[in-house]
Amino acid sequence: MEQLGIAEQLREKFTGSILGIITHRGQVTILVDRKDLFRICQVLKTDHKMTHLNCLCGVDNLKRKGAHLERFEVVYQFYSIDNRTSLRVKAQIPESDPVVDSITSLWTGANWLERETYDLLGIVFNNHPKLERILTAEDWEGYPLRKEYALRGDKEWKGLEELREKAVRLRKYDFYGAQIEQE
Amino acid sequence: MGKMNNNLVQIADGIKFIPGASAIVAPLNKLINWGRAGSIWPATFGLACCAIEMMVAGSSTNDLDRFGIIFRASPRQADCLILAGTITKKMAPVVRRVFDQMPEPRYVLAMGSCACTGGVFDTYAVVQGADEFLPVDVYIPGCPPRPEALLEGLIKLQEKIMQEQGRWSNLV
Amino acid sequence: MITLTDTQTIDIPVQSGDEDRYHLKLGPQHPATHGVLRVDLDLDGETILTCDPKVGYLHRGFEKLAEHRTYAQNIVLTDRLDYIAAMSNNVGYCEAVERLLAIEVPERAKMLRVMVCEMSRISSHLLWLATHALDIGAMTVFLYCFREREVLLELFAELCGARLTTTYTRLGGVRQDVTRSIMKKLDKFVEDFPACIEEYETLIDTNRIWLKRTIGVGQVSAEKALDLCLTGASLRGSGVDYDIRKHMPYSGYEKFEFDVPTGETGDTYARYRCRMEELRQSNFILRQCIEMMPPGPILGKDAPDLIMPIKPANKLEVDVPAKNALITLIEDRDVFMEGDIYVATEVPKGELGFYFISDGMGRPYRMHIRSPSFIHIGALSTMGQGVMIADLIAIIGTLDVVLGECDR
Amino acid sequence: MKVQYKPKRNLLETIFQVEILQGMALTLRKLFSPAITRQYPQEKPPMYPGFRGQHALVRDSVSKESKCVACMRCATVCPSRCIQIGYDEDETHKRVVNRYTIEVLRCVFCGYCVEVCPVGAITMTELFEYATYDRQTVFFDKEALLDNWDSFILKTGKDATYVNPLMRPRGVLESSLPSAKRLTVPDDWTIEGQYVGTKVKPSTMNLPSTTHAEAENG
Repeated sequence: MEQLGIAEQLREKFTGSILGIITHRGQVTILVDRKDLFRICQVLKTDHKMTHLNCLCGVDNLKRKGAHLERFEVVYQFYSIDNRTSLRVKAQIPESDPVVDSITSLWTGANWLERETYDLLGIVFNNHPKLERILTAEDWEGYPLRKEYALRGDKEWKGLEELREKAVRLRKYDFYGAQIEQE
Repeated sequence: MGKMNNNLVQIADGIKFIPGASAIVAPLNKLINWGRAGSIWPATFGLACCAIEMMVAGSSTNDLDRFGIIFRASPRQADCLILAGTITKKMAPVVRRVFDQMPEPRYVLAMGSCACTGGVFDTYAVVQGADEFLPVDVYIPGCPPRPEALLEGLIKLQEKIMQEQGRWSNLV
Repeated sequence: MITLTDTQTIDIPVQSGDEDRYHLKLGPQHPATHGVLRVDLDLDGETILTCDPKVGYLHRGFEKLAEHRTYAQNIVLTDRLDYIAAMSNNVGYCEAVERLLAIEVPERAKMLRVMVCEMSRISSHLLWLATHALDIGAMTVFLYCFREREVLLELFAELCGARLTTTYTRLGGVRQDVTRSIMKKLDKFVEDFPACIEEYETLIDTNRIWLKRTIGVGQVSAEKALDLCLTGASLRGSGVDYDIRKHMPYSGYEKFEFDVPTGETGDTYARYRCRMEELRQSNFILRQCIEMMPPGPILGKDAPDLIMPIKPANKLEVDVPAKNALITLIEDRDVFMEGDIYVATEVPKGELGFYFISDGMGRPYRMHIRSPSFIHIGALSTMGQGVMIADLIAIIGTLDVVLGECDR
Repeated sequence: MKVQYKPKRNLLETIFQVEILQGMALTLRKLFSPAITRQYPQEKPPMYPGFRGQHALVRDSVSKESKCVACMRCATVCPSRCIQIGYDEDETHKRVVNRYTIEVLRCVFCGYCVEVCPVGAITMTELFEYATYDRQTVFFDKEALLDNWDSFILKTGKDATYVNPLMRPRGVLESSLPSAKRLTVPDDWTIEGQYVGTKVKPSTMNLPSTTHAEAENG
């Protein structure tokens, strides 16, 4: 299997940084140390022609049981269009120091995926050109995809409360609203 | 005169047409309502899935122009806001501002489950119903409603406009 | 009367001696942004200096919500991802979950999935063509495209009871079988459709306004497209032959004959030509579906019930009076094994990937959606630099973005 | 395959703007083709059986009451959690429904509730025109849902034993359906009468062993 061959080659090259190789349903995952993540991605792109970045996402492992699981992990999925092989790379990130190297310099398209991961999970990417909130509002509090965050939100967003006040304040200028206020 | 009165043709609620003499007899109030109901100009404002059905309603199969309904790109020229889709919390202030930019008289039509109550998206990011911050006139159920259901909602809105009284401006 | 205090003041960054430079916020309410996209532009005259797309105005907490619903219930949510081609999303989601839970799909169901996928590809490309042409200034194409699109939507309504949000697939199969009347109508559509494509091409293909507005606009080289992670027709327009239907065939696509159109120049016109050719190829696949539809059941034997147990160890308590024992109780499934999977499918916009982590429960522990539109809008800041505002509208159109999928 | 750019115009075509004239000719030709616009309020769109429209509780033709047995399956499966059911238990531990509400404005019209109902109590009718001025009107309780069924029967002229085909998934083996859902359906909804491709050889067809008739007998 070609994917496993790539994984073995990587293990030889980065001794100690490849923590494990998992095969599940025909897909190969390599667990890497986050310190060497950028270099491994670079080698995958240049030496193994993994030119297409399928997917980049973060996971919160709070409610998951496992021996080696830290609080967060980031998952990268690569695909080689020439060789038609894919490979998944995972790196564990502790809660105390949720930082990982950005791969934006390798793939410009990773920019937004990393911003999204930061926005929803609070994982910080080193050397990212513009690490800001992207999907939620700029002044949003909390990281929604973390497991302790409630589905309906822990507290109301400031902007919506202001909007409700504004709606009440402007009601007298509205035709039916003014009738209700008069009553 | 009496003979003519008998021949009056009622063309809308309270609007009478004199055959032969191209003239209409109607109270001013009703006449204005009639004019408003016959020329609803919604703002081109799509939010999500329902916007696609709104486009279908405006396209060749269900021609909205038959009702005098023409989409206007600027809210300044529009008098009806069709909330077609999910209103998220981030979008809500924008929706309100678009509404505030519209001149009175203005009407709001909540199309689909998401605009009415938030629908299936009972989450941290979605406003649970447009009526939290907007005076909604007509609710159209469906997810998304068929384009004909939107037409029916607009006809319901026309009926509502026809029954209004004394809606001259917001100063009176 | 609304007092001025209610309007927000906007700071316009004007540097001294730079009177022509100004800041423009395009959207979120703008007819040409295809939804609630906002683009912040720094302009020098009409030339864009920096282009900063702002998304999130349709962020509905999709991935969070999916963690609170079962696998079967999440099919409903996927309709609202890319609402222009809901069927493709249904299929993509179900393919991913079926591979995660190892559920077999019968042959007929696979063929039906291919059929609805291609139907939704045609309807999505028609909507893209309609709005793209409308943005550039051709109104008639809009009316013509919606004429054919309506036929397909009515077919969806006949097939599964809804026009847009179809919820057609089930884990292990599809919801309903096709009837002869649907196939008859589809046959007629497939027969007539090539003539309709010719009509659209007559209107715009050599139209000099169209050519001026598209040739050389939004040019992306193959390396740049891969760097920006573009997929779908946006990547193929640059000459990269990457179609998941060929590369990683799913749902029996390997049995069909079709070509993958690729462009050379990577500009808006090349992408337009690619999509027009894809319409023809999809039509050809539909023809093969009509001819090759195998008989058999449409739902697999081990397909899970719609009511999925959340905890696999306990049976879901559905206590019915013994006399009314009409319900077959849900059996435990030991296939909810822990693990993760990434399955990509080719939707009209590009590569739609679902990344699942299962922790053995009836609902996903984590569901990440790799949506093509999100990455395409991310590429807008690179593609939109140094062009005119009018060209930016053409670039937004050619990327074929849907904000529901982008923001999730 | 590589897509081709269209050939360049020659001088004559550039002068006479042939492509514009071609486009104009096409639109002119459409002037004489029949209009496809549907005159909506007078002319209704075609509705197909199984359209997911307004909800209704089927009124049983004998007891004139709802068929619901309060098994709570619809409330469990609903993705938007818009169905609320309340019930009492009588002395034989049989459940009696006393409250059944659907918040229609929250519903996503997926049809899951209809599909999982074991007794065919809830259905989705083909009506979709019920826009209202307030939210309360479309918050359907049990009586309103039963009335919906009556008005559906009245408006569409169907007889009271009409069954929405959503209740019976097409093409599924009869034996795998609960008995209340084994209904007489049109021929091409059964597994024997299903559409088969025009170029599929009969020898490759492997018909399933359980047929419609067998399932009803057994």
